[in-house]
Amino acid sequence: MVESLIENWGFPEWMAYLIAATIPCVLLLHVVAVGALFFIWLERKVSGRIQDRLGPTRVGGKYGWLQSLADGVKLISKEDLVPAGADSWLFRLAPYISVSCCLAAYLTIPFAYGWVAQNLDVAVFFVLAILGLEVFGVILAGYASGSKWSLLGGMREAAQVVSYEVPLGLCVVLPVMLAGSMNLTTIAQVQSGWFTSWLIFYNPFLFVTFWIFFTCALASVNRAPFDLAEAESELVAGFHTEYSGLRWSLFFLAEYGSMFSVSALAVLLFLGGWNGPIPITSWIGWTFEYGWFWGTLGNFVGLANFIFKCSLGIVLMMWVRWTLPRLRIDQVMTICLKYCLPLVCLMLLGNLMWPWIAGPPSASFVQKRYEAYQHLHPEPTTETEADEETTAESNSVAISLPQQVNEKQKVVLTTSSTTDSSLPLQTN
Amino acid sequence: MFTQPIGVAHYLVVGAILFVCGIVCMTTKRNTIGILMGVELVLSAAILNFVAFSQPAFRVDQEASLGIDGHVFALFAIVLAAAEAAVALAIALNYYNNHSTIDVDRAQDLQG
Amino acid sequence: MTMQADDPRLIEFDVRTDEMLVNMGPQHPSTHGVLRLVLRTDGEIVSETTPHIGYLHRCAEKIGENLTARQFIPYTDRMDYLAGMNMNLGWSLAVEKLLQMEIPEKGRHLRVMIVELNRIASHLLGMGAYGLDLGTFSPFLYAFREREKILDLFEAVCGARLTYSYLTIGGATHDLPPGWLQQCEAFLDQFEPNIEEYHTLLTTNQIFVKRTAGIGLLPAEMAISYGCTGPVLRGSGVDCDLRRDGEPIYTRMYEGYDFEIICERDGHYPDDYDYPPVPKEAQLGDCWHRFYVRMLEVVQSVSLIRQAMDKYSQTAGDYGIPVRFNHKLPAGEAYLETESSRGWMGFHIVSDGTAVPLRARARSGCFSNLSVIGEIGHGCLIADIPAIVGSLDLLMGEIDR
Amino acid sequence: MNLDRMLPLLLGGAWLLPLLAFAIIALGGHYLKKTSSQHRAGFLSTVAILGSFVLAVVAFSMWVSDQGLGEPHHGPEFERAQLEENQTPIQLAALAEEGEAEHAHDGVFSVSGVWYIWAQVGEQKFEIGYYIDALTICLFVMITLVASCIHFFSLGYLQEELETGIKDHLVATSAGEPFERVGRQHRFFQYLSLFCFSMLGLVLAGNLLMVFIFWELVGICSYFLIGFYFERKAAQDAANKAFLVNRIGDLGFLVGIMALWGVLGTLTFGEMSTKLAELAPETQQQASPNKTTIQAASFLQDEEAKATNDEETADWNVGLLILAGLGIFCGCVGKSAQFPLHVWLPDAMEGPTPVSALVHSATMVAAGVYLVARCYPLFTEEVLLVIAYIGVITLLMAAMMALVAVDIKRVLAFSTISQLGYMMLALGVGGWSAGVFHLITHAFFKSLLFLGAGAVIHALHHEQLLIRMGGLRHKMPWTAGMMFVGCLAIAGAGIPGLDWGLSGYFSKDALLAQAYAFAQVNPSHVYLYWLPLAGKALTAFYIFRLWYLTFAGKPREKKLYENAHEAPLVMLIPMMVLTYFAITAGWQIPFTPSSVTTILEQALPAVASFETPWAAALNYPAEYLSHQYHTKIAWTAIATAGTGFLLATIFYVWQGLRPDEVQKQFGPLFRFLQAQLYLNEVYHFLFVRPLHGIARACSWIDRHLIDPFVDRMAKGTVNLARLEDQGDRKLIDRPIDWMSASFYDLAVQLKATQTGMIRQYLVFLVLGTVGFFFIVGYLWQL
Amino acid sequence: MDNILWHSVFFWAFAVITCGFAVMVVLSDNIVRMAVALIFSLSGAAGLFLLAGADFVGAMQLMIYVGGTLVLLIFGVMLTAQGPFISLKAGSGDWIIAVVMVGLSLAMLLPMAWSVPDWHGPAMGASETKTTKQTALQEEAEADQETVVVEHNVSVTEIGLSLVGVRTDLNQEDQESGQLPEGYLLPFEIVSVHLLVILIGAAYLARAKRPRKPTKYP
Repeated sequence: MVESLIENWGFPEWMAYLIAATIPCVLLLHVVAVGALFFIWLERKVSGRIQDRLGPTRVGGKYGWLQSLADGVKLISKEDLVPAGADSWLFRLAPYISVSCCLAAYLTIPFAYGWVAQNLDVAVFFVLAILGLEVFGVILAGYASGSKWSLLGGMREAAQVVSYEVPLGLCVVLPVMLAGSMNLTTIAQVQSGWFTSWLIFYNPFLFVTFWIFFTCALASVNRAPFDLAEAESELVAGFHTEYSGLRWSLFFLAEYGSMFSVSALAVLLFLGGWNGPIPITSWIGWTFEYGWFWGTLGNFVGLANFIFKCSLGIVLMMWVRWTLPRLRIDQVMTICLKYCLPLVCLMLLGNLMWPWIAGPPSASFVQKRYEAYQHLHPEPTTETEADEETTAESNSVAISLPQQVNEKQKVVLTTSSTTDSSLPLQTN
Repeated sequence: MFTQPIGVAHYLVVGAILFVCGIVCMTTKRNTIGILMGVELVLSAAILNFVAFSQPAFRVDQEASLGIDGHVFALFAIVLAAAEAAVALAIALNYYNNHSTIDVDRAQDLQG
Repeated sequence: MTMQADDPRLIEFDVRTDEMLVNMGPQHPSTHGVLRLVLRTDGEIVSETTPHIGYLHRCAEKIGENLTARQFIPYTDRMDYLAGMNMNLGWSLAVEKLLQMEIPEKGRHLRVMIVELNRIASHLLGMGAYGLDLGTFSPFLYAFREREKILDLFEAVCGARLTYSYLTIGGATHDLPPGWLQQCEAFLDQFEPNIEEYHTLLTTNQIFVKRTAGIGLLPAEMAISYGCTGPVLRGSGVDCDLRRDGEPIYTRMYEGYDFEIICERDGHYPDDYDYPPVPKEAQLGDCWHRFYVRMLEVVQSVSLIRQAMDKYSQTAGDYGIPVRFNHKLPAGEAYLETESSRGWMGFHIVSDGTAVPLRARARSGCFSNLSVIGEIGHGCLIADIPAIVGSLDLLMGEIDR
Repeated sequence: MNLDRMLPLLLGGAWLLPLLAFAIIALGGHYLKKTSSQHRAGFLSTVAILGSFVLAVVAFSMWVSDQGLGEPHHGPEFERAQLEENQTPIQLAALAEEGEAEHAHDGVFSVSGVWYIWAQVGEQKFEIGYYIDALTICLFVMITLVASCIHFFSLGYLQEELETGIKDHLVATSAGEPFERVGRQHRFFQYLSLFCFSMLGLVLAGNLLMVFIFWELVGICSYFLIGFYFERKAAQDAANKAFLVNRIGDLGFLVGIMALWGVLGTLTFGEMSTKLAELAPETQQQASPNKTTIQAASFLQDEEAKATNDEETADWNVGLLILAGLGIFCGCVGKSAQFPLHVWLPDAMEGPTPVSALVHSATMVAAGVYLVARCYPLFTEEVLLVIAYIGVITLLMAAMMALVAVDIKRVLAFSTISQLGYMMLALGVGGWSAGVFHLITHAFFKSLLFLGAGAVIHALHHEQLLIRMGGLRHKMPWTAGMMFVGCLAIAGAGIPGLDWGLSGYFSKDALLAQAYAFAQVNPSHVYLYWLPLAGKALTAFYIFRLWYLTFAGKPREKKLYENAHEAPLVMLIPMMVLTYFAITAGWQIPFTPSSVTTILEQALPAVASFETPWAAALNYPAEYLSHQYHTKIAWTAIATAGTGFLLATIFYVWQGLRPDEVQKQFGPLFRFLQAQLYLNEVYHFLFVRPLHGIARACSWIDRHLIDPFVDRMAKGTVNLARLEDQGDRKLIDRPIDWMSASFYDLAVQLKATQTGMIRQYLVFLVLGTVGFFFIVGYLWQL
Repeated sequence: MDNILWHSVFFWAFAVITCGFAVMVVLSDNIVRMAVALIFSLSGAAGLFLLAGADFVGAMQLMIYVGGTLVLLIFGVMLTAQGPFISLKAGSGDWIIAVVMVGLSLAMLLPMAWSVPDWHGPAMGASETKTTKQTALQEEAEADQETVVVEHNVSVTEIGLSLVGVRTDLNQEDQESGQLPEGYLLPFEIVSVHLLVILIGAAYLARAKRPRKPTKYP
């Protein structure tokens, strides 16, 4: 992207970088904001349907689709008061921490092949880390608003974080293990083709892991049975009792944003990312082999797939929210620590044993993985010979991924001394 | 300032400042948790230096950089710092539990 | 009830945090009406609960001393505003007892029908609110859907949806409108299958069971000693229902009706209702059982209404013409208790011969039910308090009067 | 029947039964000691000794059936003897040599063996063994017989010991009235059984060491028995005296044993004779019993055949042998109360009479004689001569003392000493079988006399003085009669013509005959015949004096006489048994030519006496040579005995001579004899006083020389210690204290830095590191 | 103006954040404010790591350090910061010592940091330096530059493999010759066991002290 900018539009280098950085940010921001609005409306509709009622109908047209806009306007107009006993500085800061963390998580999520803000090697790990930070916002809000109820809410949030983060982290390990790298793009590429190649159907362990991942994700987003932090019936409204107006809406935005990012992560890891159930794009040739234009077309289809799956995930969350009663804090902790964690460990073990049970992975899968890896680390030959004397002929990139590394086989591990981690965003 | 490339020295300066802040925090704060924060600062300064030394692009002769060793050391440092914080906090809470005070100066029992 | 050491739910507090006095204040969303609970908590664990009442006091009884018997009926409505009909019945029966007045049989069947309908409505709202306390919003809406239909029926009968003051001394203000029975019949027919839905929604819902089973355990002897009545008492396994063991003037209403008191006798409930089995975590006297008794009473009331409708339609005679407003009360006093949806509603009238009673006192079932909260409301988590309060099905109107 | 197996068993059994009785009584504890059941102890020990007697008799019968009763030894030599009846002594000596040369006697038959080796040093084994020959068998029978009779007698005699609350008039308590004590008959029988065991053991012993052990045991038993009434002062002194004097004798015995062991290298009897033969190989060892002289000359003039060193050892051996002989005899002197060491026996009469009867007449005192008999081959001529002379002196001295003794038991004691003198004389002059035969007969009639005296004392309630008795024959006819037989026996009454007499007659006659033969052969020692003859007269006199004073005449003390009564049957029966043996001991066994003497002769040892340079050649006539003088001697003996008898009757029956007048005439002699030749005082003067003197000297040295020296040494060390303490305190402690104090102060100052405030520590830490870096950083370049 | 190096820009930005909040931690009295400042400071440090090309370490810092340790600290603050302990004022004497210490140590550290010329920055001669942000294509543009900065960024797989013991980043010969150490398998195992022990210890220290006999209510 940067080079094309420099060449086509003749921007100075630093300007080019600046633009190249801002475009993804703006795009992502829109995705989150619009997504939040849409999903708020969707939630009202879905809960209405669940509760045998219509949900918003009158506001803005046929299906009350402007309802969330109305809410937004209401919230903006509301008075933004800071309670007396509150620690004003922290009180104001808390919502911004939450929102920023939630938005930061989108940095490494690929919406389609190549459409990713920063194709980090440690993408999955990065998303988890950022999700972990979000809890600070809630805790600070809970503490800063001075009232006992909000402090209790904050503490519950902290307790909940401690309990869900471990199983969540472990669930993520399984697909990463199979895909061979933490880069989300690679993981998605590995799942291309029929929906059977999705990792969720790869082996039964992964299927169960998906549902555990989903439960822990629910807990991390404070939704439904795990929404202890802002349990109306007990703690009035938990940590955001004292918030009103725009600050409260920021929290709301953060909640929906992280809801979307979590389901995006789920989709990418388990449900094949932007690959549709049926590989139509490859059939009709909309892939990058046939050129950049067709590739982008294929990407659009992928984007649609991705968005649709994420929204399915969110609907699933809503559905769970409006049916199940809330769990108690100790029950939440027992579920996460005493049930999910051991189960995930078992699944991890199962997954490790899978090649032993059901034989080595299918050739196509290995081929896809190899290709995906290639994309990340292009052959040195195509790369400009930066440094002759270092790349001895004998080096050949034949890394067989760690999973297959076992003592018995003598692994010839050679690597090119020069690898470039930056994504060949601008291949061709 | 923004045009000059960054070298290891810059990182060392930041590391030094962090280190000094950590030391001062440890010596001046009377709250045990405050002291723990000081410790965290000092440790992060150390890790910063590791990372700085491991990046070949920051120095003149590229080969002298620590390369992957720096990363691995930083990893180990982070992990152990976390563990250490856990133990330190456990001790602090125990002290608080038994003496119902978090003030370090009141913990003078082991004086000469 | 003290928490035994090996009770799994006993959360060992480790770091000695200070005790915190928290106000689950009058305007708390989960306290039905305006009950204020002062919780002494230590972290999440509640060590002591003290209820404060009186926020909804309208000194109805004092006013009762300046009104004649029939003029006092609307005030009884506003005591337990979810079961207004039962209150009217209670007051009117007390006065009739003072007057030694007998109302015709048709009136009695009418009263049974109306009262049981009102009981169903009250239980439905109790169930919905309880679901809300535990965090699910949907059951509340389902409950209101049914309750709306009943209120329509009542509207048809006495023109009001909440404060009816329909049953008065001597019978009812006016007879059932024609075609009402058919509407009621239709309601009952479509209501019965829905009960199955509520069970799946809440009673057997695993999270609901986890949140209520074994919580707020109220042993039978404590329930009796604190004077709990109604579903709370029956939830603890005490087989006592005024409709059967009450005073003759009241039980005569229910003569000829075959109904069995809903209570867990030696390990199982009366088996003429198809009801979901008791989960193994639930112990007798805990929140789950109280909730479960109310759900079964709804089914019982449906069968009672059906019988009442048949009897009403078969018996001839007037529906019990009410006495005049300034009807003179004989000197003396009378006290009568009736089985309202939330417990025994007792009315005590002292009159010196004039139309205006000297003293019109109401004894509320919810009041004694609430007094138990101090006993069973400690040693548990904050999240359990709403569950316990909800299970007691309190109504501040009746308590504060 | 094989003797080798049966004899040791039988005799061993007989020997151990009394020990068993002793053990049971001693360990029987309260069961036997209770006054009500004390009589059981008596029955037990009596049964035990009867058992031993039965076993001894069985053994004797087996011995006799196997070895026969032995014939008198005058066989072919006898005829030859008749031939040379009237030849001169020198021819007699020659005849002896030829006899000897002609046929070698086939050695003494004996059964010996070892039961248990209790110690072994090198190849020298100390064992418990037995050496049984005819002598042992006879002595066994004699001892068990006499002991049985005395056991029965003492059952009766110590009757009052059974009750409690016995008043002992001889012991005065502080308050003056007689001392009251509980009866202890069980203890008497306990010691009696122990005594019998040790006596039988002594006789049975297989080697000298074992003999010595039982020698000591016997001494202890006599100490216990003498000191039975240990409350009495006299009894205590007598017991001590007896024991001490015996010990002196035993000392000599021990020296003798050591010397003997030095010479022969072995102590067992069996091997001793063989070893003797080896020591004198070339001397024609006179195997035949009748020739005892060994040509010492040939032995001494060792021609060139022997190496020179053999020569010295030969002299040296003989000297040692003599010493051994004398040592052993010294033991016998002590035990059998011979001349120098006889003083304890008269005092030993303090013990109860049965003790005196058994221990101090028949057995223990005879042990000495038995020992001499057993070790006969060892004695050289000199030693035998010494034995003879000691015997003569003792018999004369004792006899004279017996004349003047007034206590009935003392008279008998002196008579025992003189009879022992006779036995030693017999052995001294080579009359082996005569001496031993006299030992046996003396045992019978002396124990009879003692039991009689016991019956008299018992009857007169512990009155022992002769001068207060008299005329008891009416009260105690049986006792009187039996004692008269005893007196006759001891006097040696008999009819030489018919060769019939009491046992004493035969034994004393053989004895005198041997003495006469010896005197004939060795004219220089003629006194060895005349003095015993005179003694015989004295014996007769004092024994009949005794009898007359007690039984004849009128009772001198009316009161005593009234309540005298005949002794009960349990006391009379044993006296009757003893009387029978006193009479028949000397007779020939009907239908056989043998008698007790022939049986004894089976055990005659082959004499191997050595010719020693000191003594002139002494000829020891063989015993059978002495038979020829038998009849002549008999008549002289009877004559002397008769004179003695007459003299006594004159004095006491016919009151011809009044004893008190005679006393006045022979006043000084009478007093001299009365006081036992002042020997006690002499000993006291010779031994006791010097000893006390030495003791005082030693204590003086100890007190005045050694103690001061030691005290001064102690004071010196104390002063030294004090000095050293001062030095330590001043020189060493002070500097060290100073150093520790200074360190302590330094530490206190340093302590101030430990404020306990963590934050200050941290400040120090940082400043320290920064300082360090500054120094390293900047000073480094300089 | 000449080319703005975004890398430097971001570096200074994050540096300012980190140091600024570090100073704020020192200066503020309220323990909760200190905690928040610490969070921002360490997040800034994580940013610096990313800028130094250590993606994995940066993510680890964010996740473990900020996400884990600081939540722990927040817990500690919440549990103890009741009433008087929220803001414990340190005596003025301490501040003076602190200032002296700061002066001294900075005076030592800073010159030391700048003492080694090698550390000042990449290829002194080159006007431009490559940062991880600039891709390989960039070099063609500056082909004329005499020294070419070979940008080497450590990828996660390499770190992962080295932890397991296979050093893919070093060329083969050195490894065979044995001078260079193999991977970090042993330290990796030791750290895992070490962690286990520490956490058990911490859990034990802070475990619930169950009252010997159950009181009427906890």
